[in-house]
Amino acid sequence: MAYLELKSIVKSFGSTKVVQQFDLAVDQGEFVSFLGPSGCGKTTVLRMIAGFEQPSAGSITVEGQEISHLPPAKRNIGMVFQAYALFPNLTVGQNVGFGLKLAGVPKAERDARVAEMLEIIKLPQLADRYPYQLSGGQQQRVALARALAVRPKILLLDEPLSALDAKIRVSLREEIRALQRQLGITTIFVTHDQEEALSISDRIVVMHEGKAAQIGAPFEIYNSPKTKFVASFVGTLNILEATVMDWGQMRLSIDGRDVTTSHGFTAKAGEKVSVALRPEAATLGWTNDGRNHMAGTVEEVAFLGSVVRVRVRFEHQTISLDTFNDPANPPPLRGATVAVAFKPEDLIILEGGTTEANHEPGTAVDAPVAVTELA
Amino acid sequence: MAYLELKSIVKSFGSTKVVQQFDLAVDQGEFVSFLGPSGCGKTTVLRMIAGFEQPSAGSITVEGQEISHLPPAKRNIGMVFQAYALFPNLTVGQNVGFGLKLAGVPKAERDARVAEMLEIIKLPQLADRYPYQLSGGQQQRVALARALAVRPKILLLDEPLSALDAKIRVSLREEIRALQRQLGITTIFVTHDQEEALSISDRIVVMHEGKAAQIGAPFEIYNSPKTKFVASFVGTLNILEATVMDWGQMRLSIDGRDVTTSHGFTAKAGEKVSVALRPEAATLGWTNDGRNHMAGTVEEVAFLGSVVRVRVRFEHQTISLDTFNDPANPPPLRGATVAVAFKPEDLIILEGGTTEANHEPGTAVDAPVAVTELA
Amino acid sequence: MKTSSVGAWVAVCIGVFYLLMPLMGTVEFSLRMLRGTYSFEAYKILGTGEFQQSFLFSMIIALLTIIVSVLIVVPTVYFVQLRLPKLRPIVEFITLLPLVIPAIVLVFGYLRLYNSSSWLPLTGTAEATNVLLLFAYVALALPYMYRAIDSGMRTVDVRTLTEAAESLGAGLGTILFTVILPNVRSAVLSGAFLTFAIVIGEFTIASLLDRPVFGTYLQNVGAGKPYNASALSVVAFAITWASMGLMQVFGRDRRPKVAH
Amino acid sequence: MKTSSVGAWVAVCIGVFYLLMPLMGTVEFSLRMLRGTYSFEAYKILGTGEFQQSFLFSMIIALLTIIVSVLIVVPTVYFVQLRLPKLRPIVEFITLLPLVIPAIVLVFGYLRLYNSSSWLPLTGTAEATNVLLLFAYVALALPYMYRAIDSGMRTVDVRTLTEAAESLGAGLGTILFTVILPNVRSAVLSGAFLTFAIVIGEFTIASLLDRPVFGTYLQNVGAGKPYNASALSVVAFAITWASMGLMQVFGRDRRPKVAH
Repeated sequence: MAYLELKSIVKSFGSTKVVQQFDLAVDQGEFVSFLGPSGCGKTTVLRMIAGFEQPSAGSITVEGQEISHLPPAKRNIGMVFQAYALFPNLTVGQNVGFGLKLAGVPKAERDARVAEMLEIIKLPQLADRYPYQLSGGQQQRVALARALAVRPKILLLDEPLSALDAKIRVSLREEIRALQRQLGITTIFVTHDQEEALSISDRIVVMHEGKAAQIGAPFEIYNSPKTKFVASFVGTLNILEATVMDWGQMRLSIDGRDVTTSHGFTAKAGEKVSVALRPEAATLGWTNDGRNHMAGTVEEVAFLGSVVRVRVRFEHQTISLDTFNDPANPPPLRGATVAVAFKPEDLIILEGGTTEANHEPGTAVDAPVAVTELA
Repeated sequence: MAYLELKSIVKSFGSTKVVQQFDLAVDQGEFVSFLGPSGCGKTTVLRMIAGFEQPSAGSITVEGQEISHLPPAKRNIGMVFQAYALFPNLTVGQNVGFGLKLAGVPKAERDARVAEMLEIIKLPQLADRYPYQLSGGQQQRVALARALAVRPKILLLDEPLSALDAKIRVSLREEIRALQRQLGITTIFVTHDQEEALSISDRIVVMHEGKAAQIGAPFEIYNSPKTKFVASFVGTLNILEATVMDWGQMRLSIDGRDVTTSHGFTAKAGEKVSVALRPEAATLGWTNDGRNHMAGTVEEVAFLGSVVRVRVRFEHQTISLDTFNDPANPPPLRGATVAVAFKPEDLIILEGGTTEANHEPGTAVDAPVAVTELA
Repeated sequence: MKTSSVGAWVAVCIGVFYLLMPLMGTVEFSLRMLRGTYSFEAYKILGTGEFQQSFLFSMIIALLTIIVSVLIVVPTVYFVQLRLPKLRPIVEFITLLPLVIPAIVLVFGYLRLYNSSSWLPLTGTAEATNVLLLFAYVALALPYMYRAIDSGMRTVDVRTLTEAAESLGAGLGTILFTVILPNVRSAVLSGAFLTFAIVIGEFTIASLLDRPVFGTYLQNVGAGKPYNASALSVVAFAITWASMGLMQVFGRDRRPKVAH
Repeated sequence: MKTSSVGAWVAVCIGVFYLLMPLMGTVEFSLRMLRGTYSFEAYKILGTGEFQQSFLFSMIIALLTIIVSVLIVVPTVYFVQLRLPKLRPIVEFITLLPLVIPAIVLVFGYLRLYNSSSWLPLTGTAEATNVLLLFAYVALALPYMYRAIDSGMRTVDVRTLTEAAESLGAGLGTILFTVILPNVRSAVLSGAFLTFAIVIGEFTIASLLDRPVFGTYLQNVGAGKPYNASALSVVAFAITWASMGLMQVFGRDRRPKVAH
């Protein structure tokens, strides 16, 4: 039996169902992320586990015991908030020791535990500081220590990195993951940032309109998205419109350039289909290994650090592809003519034919604007 | 002569010098980013260009005319703020037309211009909405339209993307760049996010403690950092400690594994030196092309989307390397034994010998914690 | 959660009861002028010219007080928040002075400053004394007006809005009247309401200056005719409340607060 | 920028002048009891037992008023912000009632509710009447206390702090007294100061209930001895100010605001 189990959870506020028939089983020591745009219900599920909201229907069990009717104070579930939520009137040490003091832990033992926790988060020298004297990253580490000091059964993280600077965000997420492994604590992490979820989790629950759109390991979610929503929300996907040339040989034409796919499809010659290609599946330059090649013009070059993202335009459509930075080979210049190469098996056919209304065909769907903006 | 020129700018608040001898020449139509941790002075320089702060010394000229004594209202410089700063009591259309109205543009012409601007930012249907009815991304696009409606000489962007969600951040930065190219407007962009700066800019000014640590194109900044600060702030860098084996043949030993470099150095055999390696320069697996190989154990695998970051441990030190996601080849599992390969020319010698005190040798310096946290 | 919610409701109910009881007592009392039956007999005093004149006078003074204090307070709060945030505690303290200085002291001071032999004689004529009364009421209203507008302006990002307007070419007047004032409208209205209520109820200063305001009139009536005085209180209260209702309707901030 | 800064200073100076003038006038007047020379003659009244007793009585009542109103207001504001944010405008309106209901009405109401023949006779003995006075003062202090604590609590993320404390095992009492109250301390102090000032200066209610407070005493002195009354005003003002200074020193919020 799973350590934490959510069964048929429903949550309605008035007539709006925020969470609909949500099921999830989390193993002990597992790190599970809830990923989705704002308004998808991910925070509501987290708050129901913490006890700040009551499910309208369904059950939440920890180690087989129903907890959904316990007040938050009796659940022994640690929580870290986006806004840090350190007690401003208490020092770092007092903050970390707050839960222990309430639990009646004697002072000597408490002090030892606080020192140990501050050691773990690498801030042993800051015990006597007040929260306002700390940077955001330090405050969030103290909040983590405070939540963990009482040895909770489950740790809940509600977008703990959203308020931090880009660099700190990356380093703190690695620290959180290492700490979680070290302590073996079952953890639920809520985020809207796909990179965060992909990099940190054992499993990801992609949420959409109050439902789990897909549950799986990062590799699975990224490479085998089950729904169009998951495909467009996780990672960057080129969606192109192609005309079927020869159904039997699986030949297609994209902006007049012939390509083949190794995936079967049902559309007949002359029909239009939508095809998808991950930017990392395409490379620049001609090869001799049976890849598809499409000649085009470089429209945009974005240096992302270790990765350089190049957008190539054919006739009407464009494709984004990722290459690694190489000091010896500067990225192509805008306006240069290049060949885009990709393997037939990387060209995915999106059955159902036409692209979604809100995605202009032939553009990399970096942000599903229609979804996140209106959520 | 440059379009915008800052000469020997100094700014002191009381006894603290926030900006020290800052020089910069920006060409017409150029997109320049100021990149640095908080407190590095990047926003102060921007605010001096806008006129919200007065330089303590130095001159600011636009098209050869000194502007540093003009009030902000007379400079004709557009500004976009992190907090959007739309006027809450005005509709989107009124916000965009605000500057035009003040400039005395007749109503008909104003309406046409507002419609044109809303068309450019792809929100023509929202003219009668109020800011609170818009998402963050939409508000920031309206703020951009408002700043551009009066056809300013220069556009200043003060961390315009920091308050937005990850997905919107990426798509809006691409929109901003496309719009800037389309209008050909000289633009200064302030950010603390290296990926943002690298991806969007013609040139980057990396700022550190009130000075320009380096000014150059993204490719140059990333691949040829001039100072240790730039190297560690821009991108991810593995810093390792190596022992010199043979000075003539440029052979080194890292955790007992022999490697060669093609860069010369002065340290003698038996001495310790610090070496650096970009994560994208290393690959997994044995090759036959004269690369260095180091056997190690996979310690951590972080799926970042199109890129998978793998951390490999040798004896005492670790290295992070980036590989592209490939659906056919799942990333290695934690605990697996792998070979790390990299070219001799990618192994950079950091002269001066020892690593900085705050970087544990053998760890990827993802965040220069000591710098950004205390800044 | 449930129990806390109940607790909150109980607290609110006790509060309502605690504060509404005296009001209800007054209403009930005002209806009992005729022995043994409820009637509106006591309200007949509303027909007298004395009541109408004093009430009209108070209304006019109240409106003038509101206008003058808004014109003083809005720019002051704006400048303090924008340019001199360190001065805020001092300014806040100063605006609280009228609460701390008993009204009687205030009037003594004004009388000494502006008596008929001073450099600015304001007690010579009725008009001049009215101006003096207005000055005193503006001082009285200051703490309320200042606090309302200050807290309203804190919810607006004054600095960034100002800078945004400046970069679009706006001068000080444009910023104050088209950017700042419209965005603190509900705060101004809340301050105006309090000012209105205070001026309508005030009588110490007015009686010292011998001005025919509603407060003095009510006090005089109260001395001999308790039922009529209660009726007048009820009416004054109702009118004040009605003005506030009208302000809420016309001045409502139509923007909902951003949801969490 | 420069010109705006000058404007701000000018505005502040005018404000100071406008409000401090009466105070300075009073001080000057109180020193002129002996014709043709400045002296502290008028201040000799401070030695009388009547003054000392009335002032002590007022101080005690003021402190009790502060304690009672803090205990009522802090939990109410907390619950309203946390659980019933939609009720906030209503609660705010209720707390403003004492400003809108003239004091005289308030007392009429209380007298009718608690007279010696009612179910809770509070006017029978001096002690019981003191309790009634305290109730009335709590009601009077409510608008100030509520506004101060409400705006103080808005600067604290009440909801998240509560949830953080709950998830660490804290009950309601712990949350209120160790998490919420310490973080609104400066707001409580500011409300307490206003309450103190109001109670020290109040005389309408006290004289109707015939309690020997400082306000009534001052009023009586003022009728016949203007110089002594001025002296008393100055002293009352100085003591109130000193209390506030002490509160600031001991209760200062040592956390600076986070810089922009």
